[in-house]
Amino acid sequence: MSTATTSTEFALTARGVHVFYGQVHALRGAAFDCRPGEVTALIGDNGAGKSTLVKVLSGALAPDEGSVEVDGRPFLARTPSDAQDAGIETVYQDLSLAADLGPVQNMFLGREIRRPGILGRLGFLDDKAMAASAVEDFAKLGLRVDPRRGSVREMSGGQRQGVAVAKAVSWAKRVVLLDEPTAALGVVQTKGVLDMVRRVADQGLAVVLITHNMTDVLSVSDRVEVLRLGQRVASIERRDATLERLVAEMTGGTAPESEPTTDLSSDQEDQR
Amino acid sequence: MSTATTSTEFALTARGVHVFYGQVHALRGAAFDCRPGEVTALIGDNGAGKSTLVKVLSGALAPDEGSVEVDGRPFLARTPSDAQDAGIETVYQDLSLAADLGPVQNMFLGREIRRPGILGRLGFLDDKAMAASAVEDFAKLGLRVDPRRGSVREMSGGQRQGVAVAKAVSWAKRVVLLDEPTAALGVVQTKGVLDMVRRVADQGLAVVLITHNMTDVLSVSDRVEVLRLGQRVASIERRDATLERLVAEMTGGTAPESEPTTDLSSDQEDQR
Amino acid sequence: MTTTTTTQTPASADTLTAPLGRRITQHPLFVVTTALVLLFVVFTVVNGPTFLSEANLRNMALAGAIILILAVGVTMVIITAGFDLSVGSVLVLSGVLSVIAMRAVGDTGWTSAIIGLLVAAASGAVLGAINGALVSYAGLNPIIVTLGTLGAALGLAQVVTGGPDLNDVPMVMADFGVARVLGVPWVVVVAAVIAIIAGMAMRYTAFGRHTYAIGSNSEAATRAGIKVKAHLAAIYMISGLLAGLAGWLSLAVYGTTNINGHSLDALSAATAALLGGASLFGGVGTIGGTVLGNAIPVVLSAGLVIAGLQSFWQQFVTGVVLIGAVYLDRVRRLGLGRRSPRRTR
Amino acid sequence: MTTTTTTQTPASADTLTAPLGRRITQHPLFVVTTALVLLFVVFTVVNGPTFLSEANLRNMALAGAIILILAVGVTMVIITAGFDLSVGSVLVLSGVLSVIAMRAVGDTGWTSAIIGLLVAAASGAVLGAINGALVSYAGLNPIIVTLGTLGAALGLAQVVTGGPDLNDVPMVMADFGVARVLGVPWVVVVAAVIAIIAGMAMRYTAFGRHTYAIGSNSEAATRAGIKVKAHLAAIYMISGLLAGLAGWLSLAVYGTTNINGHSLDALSAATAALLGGASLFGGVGTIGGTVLGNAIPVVLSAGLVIAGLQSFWQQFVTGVVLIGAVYLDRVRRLGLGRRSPRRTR
Amino acid sequence: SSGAASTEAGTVEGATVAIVGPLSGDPYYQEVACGARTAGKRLGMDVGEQQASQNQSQAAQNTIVQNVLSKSPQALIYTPADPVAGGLPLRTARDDGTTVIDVDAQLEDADLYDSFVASDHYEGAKQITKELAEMIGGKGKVAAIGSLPSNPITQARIKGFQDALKDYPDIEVVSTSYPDLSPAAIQSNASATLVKHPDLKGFYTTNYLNSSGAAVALRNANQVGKVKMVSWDTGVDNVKLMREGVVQATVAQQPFKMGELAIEQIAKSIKGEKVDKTVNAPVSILTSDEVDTAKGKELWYQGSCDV
Ligand SMILES: Nc1ncnc2c1ncn2[C@@H]1O[C@H](COP(=O)(O)OP(=O)(O)OP(=O)(O)O)[C@@H](O)[C@H]1O
Ligand SMILES: Nc1ncnc2c1ncn2[C@@H]1O[C@H](COP(=O)(O)OP(=O)(O)OP(=O)(O)O)[C@@H](O)[C@H]1O
Ligand SMILES: [Mg+2]
Ligand SMILES: [Mg+2]
Repeated sequence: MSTATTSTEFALTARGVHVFYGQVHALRGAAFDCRPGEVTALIGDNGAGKSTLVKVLSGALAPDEGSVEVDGRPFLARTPSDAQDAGIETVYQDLSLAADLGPVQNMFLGREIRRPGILGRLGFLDDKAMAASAVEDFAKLGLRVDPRRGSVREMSGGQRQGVAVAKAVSWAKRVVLLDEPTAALGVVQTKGVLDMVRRVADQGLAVVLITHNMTDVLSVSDRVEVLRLGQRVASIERRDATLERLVAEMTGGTAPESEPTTDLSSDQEDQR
Repeated sequence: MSTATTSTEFALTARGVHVFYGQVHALRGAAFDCRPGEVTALIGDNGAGKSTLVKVLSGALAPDEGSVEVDGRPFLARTPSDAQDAGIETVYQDLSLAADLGPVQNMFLGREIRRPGILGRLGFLDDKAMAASAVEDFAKLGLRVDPRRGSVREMSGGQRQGVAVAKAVSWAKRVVLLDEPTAALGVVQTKGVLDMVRRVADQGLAVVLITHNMTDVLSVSDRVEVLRLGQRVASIERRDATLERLVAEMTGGTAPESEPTTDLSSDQEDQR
Repeated sequence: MTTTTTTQTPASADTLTAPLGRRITQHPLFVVTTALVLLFVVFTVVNGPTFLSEANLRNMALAGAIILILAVGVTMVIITAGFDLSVGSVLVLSGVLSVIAMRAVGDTGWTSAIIGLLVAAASGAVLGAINGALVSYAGLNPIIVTLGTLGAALGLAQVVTGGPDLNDVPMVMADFGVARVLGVPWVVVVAAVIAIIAGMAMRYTAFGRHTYAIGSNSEAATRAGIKVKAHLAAIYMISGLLAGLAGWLSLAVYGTTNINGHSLDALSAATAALLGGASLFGGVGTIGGTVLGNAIPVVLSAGLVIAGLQSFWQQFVTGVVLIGAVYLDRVRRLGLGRRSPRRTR
Repeated sequence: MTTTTTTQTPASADTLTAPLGRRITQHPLFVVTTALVLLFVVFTVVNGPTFLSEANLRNMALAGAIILILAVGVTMVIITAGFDLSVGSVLVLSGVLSVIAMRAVGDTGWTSAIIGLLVAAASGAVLGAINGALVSYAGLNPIIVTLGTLGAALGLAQVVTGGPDLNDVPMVMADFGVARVLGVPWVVVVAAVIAIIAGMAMRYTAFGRHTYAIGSNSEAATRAGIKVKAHLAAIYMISGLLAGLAGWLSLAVYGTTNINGHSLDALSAATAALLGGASLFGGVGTIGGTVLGNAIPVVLSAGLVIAGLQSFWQQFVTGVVLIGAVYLDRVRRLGLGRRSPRRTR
Repeated sequence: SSGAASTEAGTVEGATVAIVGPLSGDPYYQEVACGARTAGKRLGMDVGEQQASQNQSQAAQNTIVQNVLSKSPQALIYTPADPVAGGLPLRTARDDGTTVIDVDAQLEDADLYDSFVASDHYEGAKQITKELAEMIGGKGKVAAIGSLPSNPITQARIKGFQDALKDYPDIEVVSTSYPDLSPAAIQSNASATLVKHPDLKGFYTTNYLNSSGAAVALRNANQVGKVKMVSWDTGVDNVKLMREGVVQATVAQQPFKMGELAIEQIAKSIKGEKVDKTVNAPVSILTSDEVDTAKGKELWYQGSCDV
């Protein structure tokens, strides 16, 4: 399960990241690392700050404090396009597709192929080329939904997730951040995405996978980073990971029972 | 894992249900059964029609054709309140919470407790009583998030899911329909919901659980109903269920490999 | 190679009760209140104590009272994520029908006036119910529907009168229009009572709760068993009813139907609601906010006239202040929540 | 006890190409087109062939041309889920500044006219850019912002002129206002060219694609790397620019600034967009739809005047037709999709 | 200019006349139309009426004029909203020989009409201002409230007011404002003026909307009769205000008469007789003392007509 391309060079690292939402202190000095050619699982309880961290890494959210490095050089994405220019692509937990546009249009949003010649310079789009390229990308990823059909609004949750994943994977050059990409997916589809995750990592990209499914974590990841209450509490190599250990790290106990039961909210400090 | 209260009387049955979305034929004569005191898992690929079936059973969507029976008597909920009056509560896949209201307000939405006396008859609400009752319900379900805090808009996905589940379970008298209630939940939280599902069923209610996690299906359910392309293709008792069999039924093959790989879309007929 | 970095779990930090200052600036009505106070201060400095004289306060209250009644209805509609452009026309048509009814009764006393009131209220409610039926049961875009009734009601008002304004209003009504209780004009009292009742209903009753729920997520409200369509229709009907009432009060105060003078009423009412914190996306807004929001243009206009600014400049300044108020509100919210990815507008 | 009911998997059923009739009724512009055709038929029957006379067609085209230019801009704004109430005032202020500039130039030929055109376009663009900056960079509610600039620009126009309309427009401009190409007034040609360019830009270019994406989900657009703020600001600027252009054309056609005659222009423009299928929630709408939607009130008004209907009835009928058109569209959509839980409005 | 192009040239009986006014619902324009229709009926003419529904929108009014003209009436009685733009749709009609009688608001291009029938707004304003000045004893503060400042009629009425006061150096004009046409705006404007100038002696208002709005301010300030007010027109509103003692005097125009005069000119034109280029409709001052006298009643606008 582990790969040959493991290196100690990090593709993306973050240190001391703080984010406030109004009065909620969502990230409290979070750290993060991932390596090229590896699948890094990012796990943590609900509300631990995983999605927030992903947004910081992908430039969708400016942290209040903290530094991010890409390939060892300081790089703080201020906008999503900064991150994209650096080769970092993201599937957000809330997907972020334009529901009125079609799958092809979403795949190429912001990076449209233009017509050749003068028309192209006027901004005219080459819809045919984009459709063809999308069909190819979908096929490559083993998706068989036709990307040319209708608008995203008319697709099922699973189909939408497919579009979002395809978009990220086909554009990424360095890092792919996947925030619960399989949450809405069926068994077969989930397997498809996990296989793809593996394949993408094998091509040398750094893949970051957020999921609540520990079986998937254990089966696909090379390393696991655990977030709790806005901080990294553990960073575990695959060979040292067991279900019990992961759960214990997430919930803050050494054994699941030694700690008061954690529940649907991990914002315990909010509970008075 | 199986329970003592298994009976052959069905709490809720559906036959020959057809639903069209415009030109999409989402349910094509679907059938469904569930028994009181049992957890019935409803599984199927993405786009199989599970959520659509739940909407029909809960009165949120009028089928184009088909019949539904509750406790053996014909009963077609025309509105969600019909279903609620019949003791059927639902957690929808898209949750359906009013984001601007708080958890307590959402829990009691449409069934608010009024003040005693004349003020109550004028429609004045007893917010204190509702808050107290919600706190109690949350505690009973093992949720420790404070239902009195802020608005749902400010909660994380997992926290929202907790509110929706608590709402359904605390009101249900006969049937609880749960459409992927654990999709956004962490490991511990998921375990909490599954335990609760078991407990609710043990109290004699019929619980219908939709999930893509076969491990959960095998661990918690008494019976499995499988939907494929808008029809019920199998209805399996727990003791006959294996991971391989479930996957085969969902994807339409007898063995996973004998069939062309199903992918993110199961609307194969849409793919030309 | 294992790198385990277990850090101390921060115990509790973020629900420390915020300092009082912050709690105040955090209040949704902070900016509109501040803006209003500021206007009072500036105008008192510029215009001297006359600005705070009883007469001027009374005038401003009177000037704002009728639009406030419309704004209460419009606020409720906006909270459902709808819109009501028709209130001005409904006011006019209700007034016209009311005068015609009173004329038919013939007497110039309270009998006539009360029948007029009932007719005005009923016509308003019927027009509102038509809006409501079209928006909720037929599912049409509320802006287009109420734009349609805006035109249709105004046209009808003129068809009925044959064109000119009507102004034979019973004496008692005209008296009522200037009468006062403890120095406060009756019309202002009526508007205040309406605002208070509506405010309480929205805040404390099931009716209000359901209204917010519908505006927040009408699908969720339906699934919670709320009769969303009937409720929506009722809200539009109430908006119409209030406009009808305002039509009668307007007759009492101005003594005429003023058919052509109300084309922008709906915008004024909506401005009050939006300044008061309502969102066109529904689910938020308060009647209290609307009361404050409604006061801003009124105070501004009175203050500028007293300051002797030319009327053209008044229009300009009013526009700028409007934008300034929402800008400040925006800055406040940014200071707090920094990012609310959706519904920033 | 095992009950396995394996049913035959339905092979394929739902993408059979829909029959032509259904494909036509399914087209988003079906109802507005039908309504328009129906109006033509009715009025030709009622008014006789005069209605289809070249003169009447030309009059109608002329009557709709200037609002169409505004409506093109407003449609683009609405597609971004915004709103622009200020276009009427921007038209007026641009016209006023343009006249003043031309007056300063002094000459009554094309030099002056073209300088006037540039000034009008520039002032429109500046006002639009102010709207855009406030809406996109400051993140303010577009309705309030443009309501503010509506008042501010109108006030400024009156401050500049001191009240009265200006009407010293170069001869060549007045000539241009009545000149025709192949029987079609130049103004109509200009409006058509603007609509075609805008329509192509929205449909075929990256600019248009990004506009739809922003209206559909601005968060998604941002995350896709689109410069959402700059784009939004540009859209409002274009709307202002078009209003400025319309101000100049209005001068050419009418020879006057007509300061008080444009308070409802924005509503007319928005009506055209909404009738043409745009949604206030953003993400949908087409320029073609707006062209058709804009024609409906124009044809209606011409037909009713020629039919000799009293003006009050016209207002009434226009309101009713407006509602009727959206109602039919709703019925059509229900016939197809039955339930689209969200965005029914 | 010559008679109509139609086959019935020369016969007044059956001649088609269209009326286009600037604002539906305004009693003044209603009265003009009444006069024209009554007179037209006497002569057997077919008189139709169209009013613009939106105040001051010359674009909307032009559309109406164009459409009215597309039915080729023999004559048009026309009150443009704008002196320049209002002339545009007439150009082709003039070529077709339609007789145009311009009423009340004068078109800038005199070639576009055969006859202009109107009150002298400037003179009327001077007279009523003099009346106001005498009422307040020739000294003190007065305020003017005008309607739309862009309208030439408002401009003439304000100009007349200002010029008349040149003879009264002790009278100070403390404000000249143009609030919106909404009652609330006018009321609040007048109220604020009263608050600022408690010693205000008089209001000059240029139409009945302004006097109605200011009346509310006076009533609420208990200044009815103490602060004098003069206005324009003798529609029901001003008549009521005079009876109440809120308005002391108003300019009585003769819109009904103007309608009759317009028809008279049309008849002349159709018959090929010489048409008077300018017809002055007399104005007079109606004071609150005379409002209910027989003489006064003659000056009231009827507000409706049976035709
Ligand atoms: N827009 C927001 N406004 C206010 N608070 C927020 C917002 N988004 C997230 N939070 C809060 O920040 C904390 C971290 O949220 P985040 O979404 O990053 O968690 P997560 O680890 O992704 O959880 P989940 O597993 O449920 O997706 C939570 O307490 C949440 O309530
Ligand atoms: N509102 C809608 N409009 C049009 N088509 C729809 C709509 N909702 C669902 N569909 C279609 O109906 C089919 C069944 O959808 P449904 O949501 O019931 O599937 P599901 O089994 O719940 O899938 P998932 O596991 O992805 O939640 C799909 O093909 C979907 O594209
Ligand atoms: Mg998350
Ligand atoms: Mg589903």
